[in-house]
Amino acid sequence: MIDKISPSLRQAVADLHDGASIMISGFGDAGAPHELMDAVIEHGATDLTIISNNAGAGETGIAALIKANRVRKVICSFPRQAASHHFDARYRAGQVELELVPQGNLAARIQAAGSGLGAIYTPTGYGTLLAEGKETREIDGRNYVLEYPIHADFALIKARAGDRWGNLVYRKVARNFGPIMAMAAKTTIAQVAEVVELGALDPEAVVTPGIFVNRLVQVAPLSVAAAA
Amino acid sequence: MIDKISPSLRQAVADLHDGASIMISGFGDAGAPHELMDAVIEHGATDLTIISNNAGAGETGIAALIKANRVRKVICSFPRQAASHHFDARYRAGQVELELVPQGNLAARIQAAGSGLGAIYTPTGYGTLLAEGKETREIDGRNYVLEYPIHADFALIKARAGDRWGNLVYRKVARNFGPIMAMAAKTTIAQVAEVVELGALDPEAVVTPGIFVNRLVQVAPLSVAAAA
Amino acid sequence: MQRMNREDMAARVARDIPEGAYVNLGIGLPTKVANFLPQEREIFLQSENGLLGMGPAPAEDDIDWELINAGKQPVTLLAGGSFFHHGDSFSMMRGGHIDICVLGAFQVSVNGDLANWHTGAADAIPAVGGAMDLAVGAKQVFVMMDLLTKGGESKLVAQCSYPLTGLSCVSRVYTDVAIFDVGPAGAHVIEMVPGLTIDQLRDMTGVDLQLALEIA
Amino acid sequence: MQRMNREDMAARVARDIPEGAYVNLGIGLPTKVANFLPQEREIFLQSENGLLGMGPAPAEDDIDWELINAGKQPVTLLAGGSFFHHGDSFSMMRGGHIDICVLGAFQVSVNGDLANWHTGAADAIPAVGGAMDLAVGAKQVFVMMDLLTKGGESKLVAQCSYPLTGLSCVSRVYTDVAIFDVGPAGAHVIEMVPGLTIDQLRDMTGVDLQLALEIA
Repeated sequence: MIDKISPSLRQAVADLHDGASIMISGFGDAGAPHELMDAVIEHGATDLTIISNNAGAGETGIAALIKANRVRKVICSFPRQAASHHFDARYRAGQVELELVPQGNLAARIQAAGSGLGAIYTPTGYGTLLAEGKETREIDGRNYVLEYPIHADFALIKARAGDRWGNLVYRKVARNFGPIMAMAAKTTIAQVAEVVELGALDPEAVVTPGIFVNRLVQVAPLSVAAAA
Repeated sequence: MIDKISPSLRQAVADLHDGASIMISGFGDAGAPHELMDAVIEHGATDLTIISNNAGAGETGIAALIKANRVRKVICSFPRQAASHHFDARYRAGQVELELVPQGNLAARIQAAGSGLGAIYTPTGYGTLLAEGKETREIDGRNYVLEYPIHADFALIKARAGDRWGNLVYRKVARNFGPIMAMAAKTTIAQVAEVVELGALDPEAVVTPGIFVNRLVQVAPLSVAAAA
Repeated sequence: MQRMNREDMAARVARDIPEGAYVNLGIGLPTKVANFLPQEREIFLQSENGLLGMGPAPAEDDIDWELINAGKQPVTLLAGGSFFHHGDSFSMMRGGHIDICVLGAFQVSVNGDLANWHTGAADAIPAVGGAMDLAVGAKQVFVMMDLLTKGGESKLVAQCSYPLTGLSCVSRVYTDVAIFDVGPAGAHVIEMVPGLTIDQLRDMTGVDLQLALEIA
Repeated sequence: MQRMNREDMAARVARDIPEGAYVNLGIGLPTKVANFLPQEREIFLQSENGLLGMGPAPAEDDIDWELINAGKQPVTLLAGGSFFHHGDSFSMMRGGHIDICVLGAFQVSVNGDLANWHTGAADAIPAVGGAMDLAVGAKQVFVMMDLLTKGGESKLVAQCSYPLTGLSCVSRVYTDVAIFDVGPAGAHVIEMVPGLTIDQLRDMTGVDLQLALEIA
């Protein structure tokens, strides 16, 4: 019998390794897998590349990873935030590398990885600093930049509910990067607020089929309340 | 008030024009919008380019369009079927042009159109007849073929239920090409078995958001039974 | 000359959004446009973090931090709204499915180049978010900004000096004193606040301006 | 020498599919493999027309023509199964998420090239379906075929003469008389039916064959 449910956060992230690339879902706090990130800190893996929309804020999550000096590089669209002081300090000190990617290109490159494309021509960023040095091409009168897929060793995502096969559904805009990151990582680990029986999720409404999920771990649905 | 519900099949397809490119959903009969295709025949538009997985079978749907000599070109993955005699005859007579596309490249090229990419590098078809004359590139030790988006003037698709804003849900494997074609056509017309009140569809389970749908028309859900 | 305040500007932009339009309102000033959309028009607001059919801010008790807009403010979902992932969300944008996007700007050039993500300051930490995707994807990009900086320099320019967000992507610029169409044919003034003349506007901006036919 | 019949071949392939594998079974002979998957193993069958967690054929009364496999035969969905669109379905394939794909073939070369979509006949109407995507996408591609054509020619070849479906994509070939690993190191025989010798097999195929270490 296949049971992808991990008994603990600790076991869920046990095979992380130094130097790993890790996708982390979330847009602001919505969809951010805080408990999994806490487990990463406890695990101790370092020299990480973090792929996420933001570079952390406040004292938790990606910010805590950066503060603990575990992060070598951040690939994101929006590092600068009101409380991104941990990123800001490490970045200015040259201790964290930044690859800035327009948000839609970040999504498209993650999708390209998940769907096995070798590269894509995207119009976003053409003629800007963020396309400097990149190959471009005019296609049907419009200009495009050649962008490559972003793969990762791990994806840490947050979903509302899941079953032992790894099927997931999300909650409102906490969905954001979860489904596409699940497809792009070698190992996808989801924290869910609820584990349900096989068959309890409507097969028409499953957002992430279990094929894209390696492990689930249940955490109490506190993070939203805590964020509020 | 925005109401995308058309009062009749006839009105739903009234703005078709000669020379139009039309995406048609369906994998076999599942998801094939037969009533909309009947309306196209009644409408009279000709010189059409049909983009679909198959090239029709039996005497209805795409086969009927081909029989009525309305089709100039078919872009599909699998024209040859047990009862594809209308396509076969016209193709052998040189009266219908065929662009054969591997099924996954067909999907990916339709998705590229819907999401505004200029081109994609796909591994499928590399080194085969279907990539002859196409640009290729080695990326990270793997070989890819450059493929361009497939756009269309119209998409005719079939869904289970929809609302006046155009939100759609599908039924089982009748989903197939519907959601991605809806995104890739200038005008998307959906036949639905049921029109529901705004808000009746679970916002977490909407498969095609209304932004991708221009018109809906309700048809009695007979086609599945008829196919059986 | 009576400059428009931010509410007036938002109301003015709202007037130009037709029923049935799919609209993305950028962070900051553009977000205010939502407050002025006429009740009798159905207009679909998209937020790039994954919702379509965005409604007004919730009551304090109904705040849900998993129902926020791109500016991370709590919002609501209208009946008929839907949620989707970031891939689909930016396909809506990049694929040309959004009719109108309203953005703020540091500078817009007369041919429609947009600079709104980076001041170019050497020590600035760059952050782009969805700005470049919004600029390049929407069928029409409207910009809302004061015409002049606090230092009195025109933000409508012959050529942007700040790093670009997108090339030739803006179609209309709403400012506190005038509205301009911009693009390949240059900048055309389509409205001015009472008491302002085209010559004064030329002096303020220092760029080549035509009066649009409608008001010439 | 006792040739395996089609059921034996399907059962033999089924033995090699481990618990938890995500598997796509091609149209025709490979579809039979489903009937021999051990009940005690949970194995996930994907069908490229949009379902994962495919179950056995339904009772006559339960046939639903909107619940079919890629061969257009009625199937069922297991508890825990799901539906998705063609884009996601082929992303599963092309993105390397399918562990094993089992396909039929006209020819397989010793280095793993596959020809299974086109006979090359001048008057044939070409049809490819998902064959090329399956060939290139799955982590492992298994081929099931009789070793010889009706005319007695080997379908395991030094080089395919039929138009290719994919290059160097097949890892294992199950035939009615032997099983081969194929790839960059050439063809290795890993099993033969009782009574068959490697020399006879070399005669039948005319290609360079090694005995795999396990049976050498």
